[in-house]
Amino acid sequence: MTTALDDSPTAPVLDEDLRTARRARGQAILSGGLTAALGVVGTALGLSAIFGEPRHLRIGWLLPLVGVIFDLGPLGGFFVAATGAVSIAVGIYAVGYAQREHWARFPLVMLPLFVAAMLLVPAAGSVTTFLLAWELMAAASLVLVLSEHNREAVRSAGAFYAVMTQLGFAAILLALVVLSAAGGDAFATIAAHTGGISSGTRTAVFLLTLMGFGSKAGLLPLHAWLPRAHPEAPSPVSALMSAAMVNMGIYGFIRIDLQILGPGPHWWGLTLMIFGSVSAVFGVLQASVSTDLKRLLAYSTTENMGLITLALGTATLLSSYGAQQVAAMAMTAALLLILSHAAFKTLGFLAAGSVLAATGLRDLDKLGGLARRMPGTTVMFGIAALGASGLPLGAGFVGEWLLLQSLIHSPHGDNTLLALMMPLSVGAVALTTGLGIAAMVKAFGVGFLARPRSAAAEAAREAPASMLTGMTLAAAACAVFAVAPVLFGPVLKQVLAALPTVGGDAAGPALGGFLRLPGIAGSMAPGLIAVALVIAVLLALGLGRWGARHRPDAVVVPLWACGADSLSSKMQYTATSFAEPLQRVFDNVLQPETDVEVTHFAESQYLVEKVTYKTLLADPVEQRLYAPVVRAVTSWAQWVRRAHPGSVHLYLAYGALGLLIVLVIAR
Amino acid sequence: MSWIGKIRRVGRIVEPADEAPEATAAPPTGVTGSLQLRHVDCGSCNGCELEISGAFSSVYDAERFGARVVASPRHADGLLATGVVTRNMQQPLFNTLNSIPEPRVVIAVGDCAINGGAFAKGYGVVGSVADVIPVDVEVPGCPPTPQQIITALRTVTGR
Amino acid sequence: MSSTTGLSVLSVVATALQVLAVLAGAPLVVGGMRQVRARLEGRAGGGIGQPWRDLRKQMRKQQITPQGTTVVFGLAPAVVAGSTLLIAAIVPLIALGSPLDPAADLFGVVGLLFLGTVALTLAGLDTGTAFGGMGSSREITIAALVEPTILLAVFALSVPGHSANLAAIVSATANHPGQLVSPGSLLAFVALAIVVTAEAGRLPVDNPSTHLELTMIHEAMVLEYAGPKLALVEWASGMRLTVMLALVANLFLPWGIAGAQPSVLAVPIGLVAITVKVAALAGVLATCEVFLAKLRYFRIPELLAGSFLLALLAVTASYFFATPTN
Amino acid sequence: MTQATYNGVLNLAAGAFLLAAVLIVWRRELRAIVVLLAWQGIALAAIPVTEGIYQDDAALITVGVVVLLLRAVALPLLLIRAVGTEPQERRESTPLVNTTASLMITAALTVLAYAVTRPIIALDPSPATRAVPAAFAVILIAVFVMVSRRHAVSQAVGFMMLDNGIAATAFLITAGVPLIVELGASLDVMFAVLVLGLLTGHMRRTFGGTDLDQLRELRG
Repeated sequence: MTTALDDSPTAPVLDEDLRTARRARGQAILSGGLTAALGVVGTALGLSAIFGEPRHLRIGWLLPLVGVIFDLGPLGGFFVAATGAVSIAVGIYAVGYAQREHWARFPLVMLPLFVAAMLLVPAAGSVTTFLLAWELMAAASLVLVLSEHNREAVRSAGAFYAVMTQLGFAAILLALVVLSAAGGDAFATIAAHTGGISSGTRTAVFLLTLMGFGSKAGLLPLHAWLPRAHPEAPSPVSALMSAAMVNMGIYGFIRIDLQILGPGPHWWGLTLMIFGSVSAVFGVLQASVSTDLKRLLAYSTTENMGLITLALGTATLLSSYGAQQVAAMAMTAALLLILSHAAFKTLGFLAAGSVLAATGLRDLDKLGGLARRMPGTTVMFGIAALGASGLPLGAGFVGEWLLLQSLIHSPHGDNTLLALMMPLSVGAVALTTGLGIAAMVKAFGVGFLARPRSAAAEAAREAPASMLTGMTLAAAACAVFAVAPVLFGPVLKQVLAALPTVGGDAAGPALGGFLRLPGIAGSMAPGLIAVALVIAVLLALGLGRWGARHRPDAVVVPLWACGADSLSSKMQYTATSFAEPLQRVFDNVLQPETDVEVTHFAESQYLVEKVTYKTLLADPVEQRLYAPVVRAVTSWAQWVRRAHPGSVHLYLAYGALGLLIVLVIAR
Repeated sequence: MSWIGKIRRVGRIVEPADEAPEATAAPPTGVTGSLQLRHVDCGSCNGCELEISGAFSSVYDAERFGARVVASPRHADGLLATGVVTRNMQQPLFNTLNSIPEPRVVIAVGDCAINGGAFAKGYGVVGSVADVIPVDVEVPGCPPTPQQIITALRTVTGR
Repeated sequence: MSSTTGLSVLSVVATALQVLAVLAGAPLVVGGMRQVRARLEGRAGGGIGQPWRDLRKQMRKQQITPQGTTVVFGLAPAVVAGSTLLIAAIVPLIALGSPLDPAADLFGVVGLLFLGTVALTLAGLDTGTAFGGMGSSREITIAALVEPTILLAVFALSVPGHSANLAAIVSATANHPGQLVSPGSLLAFVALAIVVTAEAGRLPVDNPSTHLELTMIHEAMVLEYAGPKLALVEWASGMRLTVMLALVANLFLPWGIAGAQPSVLAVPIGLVAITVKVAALAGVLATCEVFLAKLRYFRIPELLAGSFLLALLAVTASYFFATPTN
Repeated sequence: MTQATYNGVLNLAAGAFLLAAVLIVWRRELRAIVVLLAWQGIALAAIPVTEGIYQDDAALITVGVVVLLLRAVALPLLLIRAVGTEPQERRESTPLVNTTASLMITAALTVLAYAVTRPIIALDPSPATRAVPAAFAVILIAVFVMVSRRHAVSQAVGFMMLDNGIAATAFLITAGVPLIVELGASLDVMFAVLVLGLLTGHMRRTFGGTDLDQLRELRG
């Protein structure tokens, strides 16, 4: 970590600068270290809650009437541990990042606060505490998103995020108030009295939580804030939001709808499955055509949250049909996907962050050639991309494999609903994987390989050691998920046991060295595949040595330019051109706005002076759904504005009027 | 489908192969019967191109002797040059040759490629292929017949 | 089920034999298909051994590294070949009980296949040439659209055997040949045939013998490869084709394959059987290709959508036609 | 004929029946579409013949043979003649829905058919009724073809697919309809095709093409 100062970009010249630099370094180390320390504490607490007995903590004085109740069970512990693990990597990374980007004091203070708030949410044991922690988390993240508020894009993204997160919070507030009205304040008491909750209340709570938690998890159609806010936030914050905060939405689903209110009726599972698969396909489609590195990652978050929700829905649906064993499989898939997504998304955003710090670029069309200039970061992003694409040796593979297995092994019997849902879901998952591969190949191949497409990318420098260290931790986690998910077997077992309503009491899949499915002749061994693949590749390299003694000496030659002297880097495929076929194939869904305009020379219309090709890929859902709402709200606000002429007396009169009305009513 | 009947009726239309000529140049890598060629038109009148395409057509079928025309010089081990070398094609000819991995042969097809032919005194002409790059095999004729081209190729493939 | 069988020496031998057979046979399959085509065009053809000659020749040529390429470009051929070899070791071609069979089911095999594809597309991008990027973009688009069909077909195949493990599927088909004439498996077969041609880069999706860069898909990615690396790429693509053909053959016509505990006689029989099946399938494929022209690139999604539809029908059919009698 | 082979052949016939419909949606060349229709007719005829052999019922077999003659030979020949007299446009140039989308719609329709016919299967789960969804799917697909195609010939094909589907459903649910009913049905289809043939001929003489959109011009 000490090497961070050596290549911190501000080379101290005057001792004034020296002092400021030293102060900046101190603050960065303090903030990042605090974040990482919180992460360590969180991980330890979470693991102890998973394996030890649940922990209770009641602080009466902190909040009038109800007090603050913390109640950390295996489920909460799981999420606390995941969040903590993410925070460790991010904290270490932030030490270097904050110095390189000259963070102000404010974000430095808010970063640990944000982590603390996120750790509190799953630990909350009562409705009030939950809402308190939730709002704290939302506020802290909002402030952090706005930390580069001098850019216009950041401000608009912040506004978007503020509105949507508050609306979501309103929905959750309503849902939980209804719930506590029916069952009490503490989650434990509610869970004890679920019998007394009417089906109408259950439905209301489910729909409201679907809105609230869905918007936090970035599910369609409430995802719109995510691809705006996550890219605009500073990269460590993006990593925290995209890898940890979105999980809180999933946690809400599991805790409220699956654990407390479950097992829900069929249509709960069906709704979750539909929302999940639609979000997954839409998210990955947007990711595969977006040319902004961080936006691409953000959309891939929507995709993965969709897959997780699909797995949750499958578990709910199957357990509502009594297929507990397969439901347990689906639930395990969901949990594994949550963990692996946290790992590779952290890594992805951190790597994107160090690219941003080194080049100031997020636009893939201008990047390229980083593999030679930032080898460490390139390897890190490669690991993340492999994990996100759900291929073997990638972190996401095992989870998606389990999800597919649970889908194809659902006992349909003579049930039309299952017999229709499962094939369609498999199709959705498959399309998601395919497009995810395309998106990640684009991000890695165009962004990091080939030759630089701009001077900034040409001048890129490797990230400092602290940033690399943070990324290495996340990369190690990715490797574990890819090769030895068996290490997480006990954890998943414990968490699953805490979810009896979704097949927790049935025997889940056995995560041994061989990942076996109970009752089905289905098994897989990621570790063995990895080893065998390495051996096979070495074998292939050996094949390549055949006839080597006849060869002339190897040479390095310029690229084949079809006879011309040299290829300029402008002749390469860019991200836009790479994704163009996909954009054309899916243009009914994406609805791109492209226009080509050709300007001729004045002398003759046969001589073309220049050709401009513009293409705009806006989020169609946003265009169709949000624009009208926003317009309506603005016009209404315009109307209300007329009541604000700015005269203090009038305002006082308003106040008095209000008071009178209240008195009259409350008489 | 009427095509199947046509295929059956036409049968084999390839000319019978006469016995292999003695190899002038040893096959580039010591492996007989495999020669990938990259064709470069240095400034030809396209007569030789017609005959070359004839040599690879169904009737003469140079592929049965292991010769094949490929798209990229990286895949090739022979350069098939036709026509006089014009000024604009001199550098491309160099570049193409240099991007063919060793060992490689250069085959000059047609009188123009060998000695400039009818265009020798042209104003935009650098000279024959041999003036620009070393030539291993020459196929005289204006244009050479597919049979001649195939015979020349067989001296290289040794098949 | 094979996932519980202990290892027998002979099954290990059979697995090793599978890998060797794919290694040695892949160029012959390619050469055979070229030969069939040549004969149907009225030519004599270079003979079945031509690809082997080309391989030997390329292996003796100079190693060339284009300027600015990274290790990705250098390793990609080995990764493609390696993943294909691994698939050859996993799937039941000669005998059922491969020691690696429980390590990866059909989903895993598909994943490994795509791993190879991704490696080559990255290599194409790594060169930084226009054609390389073009080929990669086209290849990855097709791969993305192929994936749903493949997984749905896998689903359809896994319904009768109640498992996606290859040995289980194959043995289930071998035990109940009646399922072969069910609409489900027929539709699945057609769907798989289409996606295999697409994934192997054959007509009508891609023309393996084109010389025009602008019409290339797979070839465009490998334009910069030369000598030994090129040989490895060509070899690997041949092996991919061979393995896919052999897998399709055994999924739908599993006869002659040796059991999980093969006898000394069963292994050579299995070898002969798979050789005959692959040869027959390759011949049929080559014959069909003579009558086909390459599709326009943006008509390919129609083809793949059709195959996706067939796969979906296959699943629905195998769900609903599931007659308890067989 | 054993139970197993009966199942196999019947399922196969139903599958081929459905497959032909899908391919008709897929292809655009009119000639190919008509040929596929003939194949569908063969698959359709196979159903009563199989049942007839299985229940050794001569009448059913006769019905099957008649169906074969009409649906697989006569009607396609008529249509082929209609196509043959086409001057240039031998293919459905621009269907109202593009091929990819219509294939997806076909998938949705088929799944829908499977869903809605579950009760029928539940009534009497015999091999024959298990094949009903395929026949029903063909009906839906046929309607979709008639909706989405411009060309008069493909309209006719859609119409005949519709009738094929209805006939297949009838064969599968009731073990074979009376001969006379089937004959009546097939005959009026034949008349319909003849009328369509005349219509197309007239249209071609009037507009020089059989694109149904041009029928709009008939309005004064």
